[in-house]
Amino acid sequence: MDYSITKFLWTLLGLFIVTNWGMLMSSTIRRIGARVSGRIGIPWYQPWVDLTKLYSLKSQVSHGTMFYLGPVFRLMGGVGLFLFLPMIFGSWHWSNYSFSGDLVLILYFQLFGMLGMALGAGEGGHPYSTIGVSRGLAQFTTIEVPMTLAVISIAIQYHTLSISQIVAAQQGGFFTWTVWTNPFATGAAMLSLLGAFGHSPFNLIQAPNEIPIGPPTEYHGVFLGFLRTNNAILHVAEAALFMNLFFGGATNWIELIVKTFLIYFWSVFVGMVFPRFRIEQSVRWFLKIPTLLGILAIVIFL
Amino acid sequence: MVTPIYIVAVILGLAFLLGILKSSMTRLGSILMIGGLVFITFVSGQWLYEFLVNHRATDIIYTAGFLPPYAINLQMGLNEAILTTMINIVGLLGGIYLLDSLKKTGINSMAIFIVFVMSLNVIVMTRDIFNLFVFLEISSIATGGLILLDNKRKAFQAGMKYIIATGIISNFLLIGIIFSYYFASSLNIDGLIAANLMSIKGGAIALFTIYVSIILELKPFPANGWGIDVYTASNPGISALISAGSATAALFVAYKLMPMGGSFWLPYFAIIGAITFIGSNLMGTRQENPNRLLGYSSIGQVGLILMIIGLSPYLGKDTLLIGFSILISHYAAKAGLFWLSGIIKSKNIQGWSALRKHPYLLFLFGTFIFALIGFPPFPSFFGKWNLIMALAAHGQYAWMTAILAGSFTEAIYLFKWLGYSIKLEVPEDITIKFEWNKYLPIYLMGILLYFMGMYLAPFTEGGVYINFLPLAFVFLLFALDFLPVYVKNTLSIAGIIWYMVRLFPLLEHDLMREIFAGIFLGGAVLTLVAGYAKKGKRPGFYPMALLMFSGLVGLIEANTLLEFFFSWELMTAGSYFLIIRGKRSMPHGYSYMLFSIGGAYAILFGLALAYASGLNISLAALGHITQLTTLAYTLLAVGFMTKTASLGLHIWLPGAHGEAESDVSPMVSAILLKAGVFGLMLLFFYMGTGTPGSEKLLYVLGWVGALTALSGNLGAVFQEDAKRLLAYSSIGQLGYILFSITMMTQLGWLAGFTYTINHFMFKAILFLVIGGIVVKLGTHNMYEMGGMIKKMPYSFVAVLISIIVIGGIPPLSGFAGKWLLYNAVIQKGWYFQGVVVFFAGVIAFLYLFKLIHSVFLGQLKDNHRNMKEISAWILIPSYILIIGIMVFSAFPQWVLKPIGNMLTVYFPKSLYWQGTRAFTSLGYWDGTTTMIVVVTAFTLLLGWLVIASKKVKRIGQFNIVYAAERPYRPETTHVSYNIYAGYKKALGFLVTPVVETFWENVSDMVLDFSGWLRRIYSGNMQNYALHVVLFIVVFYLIALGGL
Amino acid sequence: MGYIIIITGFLLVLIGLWGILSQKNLIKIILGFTIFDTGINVVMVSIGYVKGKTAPILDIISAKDALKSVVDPVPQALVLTSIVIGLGVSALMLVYAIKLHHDKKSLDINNFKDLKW
Amino acid sequence: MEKENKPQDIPVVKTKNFIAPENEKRTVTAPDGSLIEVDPINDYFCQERPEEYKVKSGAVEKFLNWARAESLWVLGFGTGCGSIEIPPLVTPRFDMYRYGVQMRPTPRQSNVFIISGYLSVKTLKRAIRSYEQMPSPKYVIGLGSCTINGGMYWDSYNTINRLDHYLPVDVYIAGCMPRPEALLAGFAKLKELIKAGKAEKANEYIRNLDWYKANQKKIIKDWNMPDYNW
Amino acid sequence: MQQIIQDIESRFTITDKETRRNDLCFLTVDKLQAISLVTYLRDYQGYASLTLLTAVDWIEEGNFQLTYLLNNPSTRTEIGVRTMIDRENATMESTHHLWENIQTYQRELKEMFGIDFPGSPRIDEDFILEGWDNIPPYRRDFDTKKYSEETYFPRPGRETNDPSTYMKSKLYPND
Repeated sequence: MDYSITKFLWTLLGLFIVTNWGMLMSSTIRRIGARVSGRIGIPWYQPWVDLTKLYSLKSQVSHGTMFYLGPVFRLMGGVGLFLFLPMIFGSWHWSNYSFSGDLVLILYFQLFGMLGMALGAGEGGHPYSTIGVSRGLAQFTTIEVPMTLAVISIAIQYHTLSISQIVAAQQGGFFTWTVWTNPFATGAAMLSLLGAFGHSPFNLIQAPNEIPIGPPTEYHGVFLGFLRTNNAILHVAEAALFMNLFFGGATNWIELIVKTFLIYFWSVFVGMVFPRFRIEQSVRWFLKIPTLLGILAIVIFL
Repeated sequence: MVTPIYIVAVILGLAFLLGILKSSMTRLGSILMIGGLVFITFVSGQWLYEFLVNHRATDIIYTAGFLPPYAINLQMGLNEAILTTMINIVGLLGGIYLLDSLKKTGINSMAIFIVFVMSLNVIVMTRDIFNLFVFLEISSIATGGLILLDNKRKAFQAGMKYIIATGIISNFLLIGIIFSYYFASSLNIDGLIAANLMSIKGGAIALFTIYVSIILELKPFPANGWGIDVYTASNPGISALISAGSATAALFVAYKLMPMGGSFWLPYFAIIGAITFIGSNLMGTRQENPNRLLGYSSIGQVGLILMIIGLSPYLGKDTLLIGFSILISHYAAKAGLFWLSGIIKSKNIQGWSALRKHPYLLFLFGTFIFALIGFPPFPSFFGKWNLIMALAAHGQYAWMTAILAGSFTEAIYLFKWLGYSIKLEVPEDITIKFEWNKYLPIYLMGILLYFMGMYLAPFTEGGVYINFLPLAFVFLLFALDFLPVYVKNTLSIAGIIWYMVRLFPLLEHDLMREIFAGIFLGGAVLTLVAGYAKKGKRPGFYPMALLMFSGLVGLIEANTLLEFFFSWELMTAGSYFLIIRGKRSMPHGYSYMLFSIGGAYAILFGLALAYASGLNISLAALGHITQLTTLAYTLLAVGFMTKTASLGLHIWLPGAHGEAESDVSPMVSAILLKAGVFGLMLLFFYMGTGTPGSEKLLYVLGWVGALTALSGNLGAVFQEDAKRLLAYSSIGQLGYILFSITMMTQLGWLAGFTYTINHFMFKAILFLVIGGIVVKLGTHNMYEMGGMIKKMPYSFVAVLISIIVIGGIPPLSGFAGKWLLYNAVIQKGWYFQGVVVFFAGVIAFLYLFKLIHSVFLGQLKDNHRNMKEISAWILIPSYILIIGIMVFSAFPQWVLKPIGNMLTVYFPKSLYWQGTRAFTSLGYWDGTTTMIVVVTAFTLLLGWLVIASKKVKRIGQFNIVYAAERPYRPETTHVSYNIYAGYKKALGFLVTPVVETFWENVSDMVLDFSGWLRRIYSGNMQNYALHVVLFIVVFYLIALGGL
Repeated sequence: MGYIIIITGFLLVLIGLWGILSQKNLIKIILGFTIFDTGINVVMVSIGYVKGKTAPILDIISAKDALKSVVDPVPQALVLTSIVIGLGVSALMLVYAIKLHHDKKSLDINNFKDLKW
Repeated sequence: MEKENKPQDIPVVKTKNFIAPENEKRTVTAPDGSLIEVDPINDYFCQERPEEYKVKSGAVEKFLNWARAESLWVLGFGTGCGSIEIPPLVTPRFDMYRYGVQMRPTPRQSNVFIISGYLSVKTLKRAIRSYEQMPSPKYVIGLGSCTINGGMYWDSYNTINRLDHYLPVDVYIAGCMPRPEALLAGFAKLKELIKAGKAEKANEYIRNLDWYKANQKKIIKDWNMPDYNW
Repeated sequence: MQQIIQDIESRFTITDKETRRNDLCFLTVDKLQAISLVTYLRDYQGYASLTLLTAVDWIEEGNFQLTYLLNNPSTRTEIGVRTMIDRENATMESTHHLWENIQTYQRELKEMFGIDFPGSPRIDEDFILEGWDNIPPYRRDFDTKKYSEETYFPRPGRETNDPSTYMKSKLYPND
């Protein structure tokens, strides 16, 4: 419970690093994707350029208060996830405000941003926004099932819900990572991660070809800039969460960067291979193999 | 002292006098008749006074001066005094009621009438069986004569059937009497008892004949077609007299003759009584004619009392009290109902909605119905309570089941009837005109019921503790019902606050009770504040709301099983009336009532088992159930779960809560449901984990809770009706609570308490606000709303905060529940249940988004443009609750710490506090810090946005990018209807209404069965005669077949 | 002798019952009732009967041997009452039969089934 | 061939006021029974005129202009046959992403509007609507000769001849049809203009709004929308 | 095919007959018989599919020629039914009860030629031209060039060349 200004500044620095890393990661991933299809792809600095442009647009419109607040909620979701997550194991500087709560807090804080986005998009009054939100929420419900199973499984495994302690329990070598000690939970969680990142085949929420971009249809300018900032932070934070839970955490930024990159790449990799699911397909899919893996992950501890 | 012989003498004299009067002198005749009736009422009343006040000894009156057997003797004891008074009162009131008809048919009918009343008196008093026979015959001849009063085809037929049947029966009685005399050489009952006929060879047959005749006089099922026809066809005044008077007398005969045969016959009495009770009530379920329905009900009640007589060995000295309690309820209620039916003159029970224009008569009607079912504070409640307790003490579970089953079937049709009369359109062709002589008897009977209820309460063990104070307040408000709404509202709130101030010191720091008292009474005040928004008088609302709240507060105060059950039933009654006030809520109120009564009977059974285990009436007896322990706890849990609407028992809730009025929904949802939670918590407290079988029970209930949460939430997702959505959400939330507390750990219970408090707050807000909006917009359908955020920003904020709490999103208090539950689940090892519950928690998001989006966001509809914010009276309580939520969210330790400490007495401590930080062996959470972090970060980000987006233009409703087109209408642009179609495709199979179908099938089966069964009443009088004969034969073969 | 009377009485009872249960004509049913009544009265009298004793009427015999020479007086008294009551019942039944006939011009019992279920 | 060309004799087939049925005034009943008059055009749409934004100068603005130039988000709206030339841009052969050009599905998130080929009156209406919904600064590229002078449809009764009378055009790409390379060259030109601070046509549109509107309304008789689509 | 035509000739008054290919022929009938003929073809001869409905403006004769082109999917043959309607009062019975898709053609003809099909659904709605208030543009008396010049701000400096002379002058400037 450290409310000192030093802590605040360190956290801000961490946030800065994470945001930039998130943007770099996304451009890198897109470049990799381009190379796979034989293109050169965007310049590595493209996300910053886009963001700068979005923040410097000259005209903005708003549909109402909630529309205005929606991006704030959304960004708060990402920032909050970062704030409540210890980034670097054993480091006071990079543990952020993780003393506020444990894994459960983080799991539920994800909803904060989703809710804000949903409401903001809703006030936009655009039908596609609502359709996108309804799809997103529907998919999210079943994404959570394998995730919950996996979380419970590792809580049983490590007798704790505290992320720092979970990471601490994985220290001691490559083979003490959860991915080896509890492969089923890892499998379930990594499959549910696919849905959480929303790449193909689970990108029906934004589905640009059908419901132009989904929830953020009406968002532009600074609002969209907020959403993009959030994406950068959220991707790193979620990957860092998975890193902490399953891949031994990180003791320094390099390790964090490598691991989060690989975790994020996993979802992109899958996305490059598979076409898009319809919503009922994805809802059902998460209740099949991932859930089964999750159940196995618990059964082995019974 | 006037000896009772004058009853006979004066009436006979009067009858002869009336006979010689000229037929035109009806005025004198009626004065004489009433005078005679007043006189005999006075005589019996005077005796009653003597017995009650002066404790006079039983008196025997010898008619001819000889001792029996040489002369007939009459006995006048306490019982006789009570019964003759009852008979004479109903005779007198009936005489007043029938005055017009009697005047019309002439003086002779008046003579018959008083002779009839007199004969019933003698039947009660006489100790000579031949005399008994004679007066039975006189009474049935008189009845036959009185039936002729109504010059109607149906009355003739019914009378004929009656005479044929009673003729056969009395002839058999005569045979029995002859043989008894032959074997015992005595016609005196005492002499016959002394002779012990059962020991004499052949005496058993004589006794059998007597008994079977007496039983047949009571119209046992199924040999009672003739009796029902009489009830149906004769003048309601006569039916009232038959039902209240003849049945009373005949029952006393059965009681009087009982010692003759000893214990051999009692089981048969009980069996026949039980069959009659259940059978004729079952018949009633398909009945639409009110008089016939009352006939079935009368016969059922008589069957019940016959059963009580038969069960007297188990009941011991309480037999008379129990029998009397039920008899007096039946007596007053049935007389009142028959008289009412004479006023309304409707061919079917739907026509009784004519009562709606006459609130006092409607109130009386409700009184009679509730008295018949056995609701407090009526005598039958205490009767049934004592009956069940005594039976349980002797382990007579089958009889208990039979009684409760019969009572339940009775409730089926009585509440259908009540519901019709409250809710159906007032028929145009039925007019009720005021006639004092018809109103007065009904009023008196109603008052008698309340009086007797209060009078009999102390006779029951633990009854002296019952707190009638809240009930008195209810009556006060009923009396003040003519006042405008704000006066009554203020009065109610003031009363509740006063009671709260009075109550809290009495709770002696019992935290659980304090919390629930806070929810019940605090919630009451808050929801009543919203009532200021209503205009007009809201007739009947305040008494009923307060009745419910007095029931709820009674639950808190209860120290004994009786008080608890008493309050439970009061609460049920009050909430029934509240629920049924909604526009379309008749079927829902009905199913609510049936489930409630079913649940209440399960609770009663359980409480009886608790009582039987130590003959201890205190609530602590729940902790020491030794009789059928698991069954008892299961029944209690199921009973409470009907109130919390757990899976399988939930089908009443969506309709009942969804269709209720806008400020009733929060009462029943946010507050009333907590009564079930309170019951469950109390039960689990006392049950503990050590009791045999409790582990399994808890495990099953845990799964039930988890699945309830899932199905409730899933059900809500696919709702289009805003209030039903909230109702389904309540089912889900109550599922969480059930699940949490079945874990029986400190964390689980803490989660349970957190959910309870949260649910109270957010559901009250949601139902208040959404209810207000629904009223304002004039529709329940969410897809017809939209865009309300611009018109009702305060409502939006209230709803937003509530849904954040429901979703369990940090930093608000909903997360406390989720965090505790996570820890509890992992600690307890209920992983899969936990996953189901958490899955349900995420599903909650779907309906929450649907709710807030469809109502507040999206497109504003054209016809809602001029909407204003909902009434401040609704917003004020909502915002008070929001402050509560905020405080709970920022400082959860203020609430959770004391609860945790309280729970450490019962469960091992597993939640620790370190300042604002809570931690368990698994994880930690700091509500205050979370709040600070989130609020700070949010403010910073908002500030950033404000700076970064310098100038933002507010644009119009249709200024959306619409693929370069423009929207057509708001209605077609607002996405709300069936927005989770894809989800339905994937998981819709989970919401197939299995439970509804199951209960529908059950009810269809019952109704089909009763429809099939009632074909025995073919209407042919010869068949009825055959039934009587067959009854005798079958009874003989069963009872004495071996002899 | 006594048994014969009793058996006769019971036979009458059974005939009466048979009449009540099998005849379709109301008048015949009422007749059945009277036969039933009669049978019961016969049974009653026979029960009080003691061989060789006379009726308990004090005019015929002296009061002092009354106890020795008369039959049990109670059944006799009962029979009288019973006959009176039977008469009343029969009268009432006939009244009803008249009313019913008035209503439907029929005495067939199957025609009076307006009330059922 | 004898022509009897008497237009005045021919009955005018269409005699209507061109107000779409959904835009006609109507009355609805509020839940409390009162009547509400709905005037769709005025009620549903923002009626205000747009304002010009300030064009700043200086190093910061230069940087921002560079960012705007390097991040061209193209609205995916193909009007004519030129729209078939745009998809190849995302293929490995042309790969517009490397120039910071991306496609966006909604006008709210786009800066560049490519009018790809001939523009019928009906499509023009949609194009105006989309253009006005784009946030400033925004740029228009006229693709193909049809947008310049009508091209082969120059004498058509239903196709506009000059795009710049209706929307402010930053860059024309001549040709019928220009190949994707030409489009890339057009992007490059646009970037040049933006970086030089010369691509402020959005302001020009607002400044000359009345003129544009007059031109637009001259041919779009079935206007049925507010003057400016926010 | 020939059989069918003979069969039709025996039933209807065919004023003109033109066989283009083995599987395509055009029959001209009177306006009054046209609907019954297409109905007959649809119901009895298997020409169930409407390929198109189109019109030609014979301004010199003061007529519009309507052509219903019907297709028989089983024999893969097509018959076009032509009928002349008066230009001044251009009205034709609607056949949307035979083919739902003909509504669209009829709307188009209404808009482009001004031929009315009373009763056809949405016939009065705009089809392609939104807000057209001139002579229907496909009528030959509508001068599209003039209209375009008046309406669409022609860019000055446009030259129009005859392609053959222009190409010749470009390729062989010396000739």
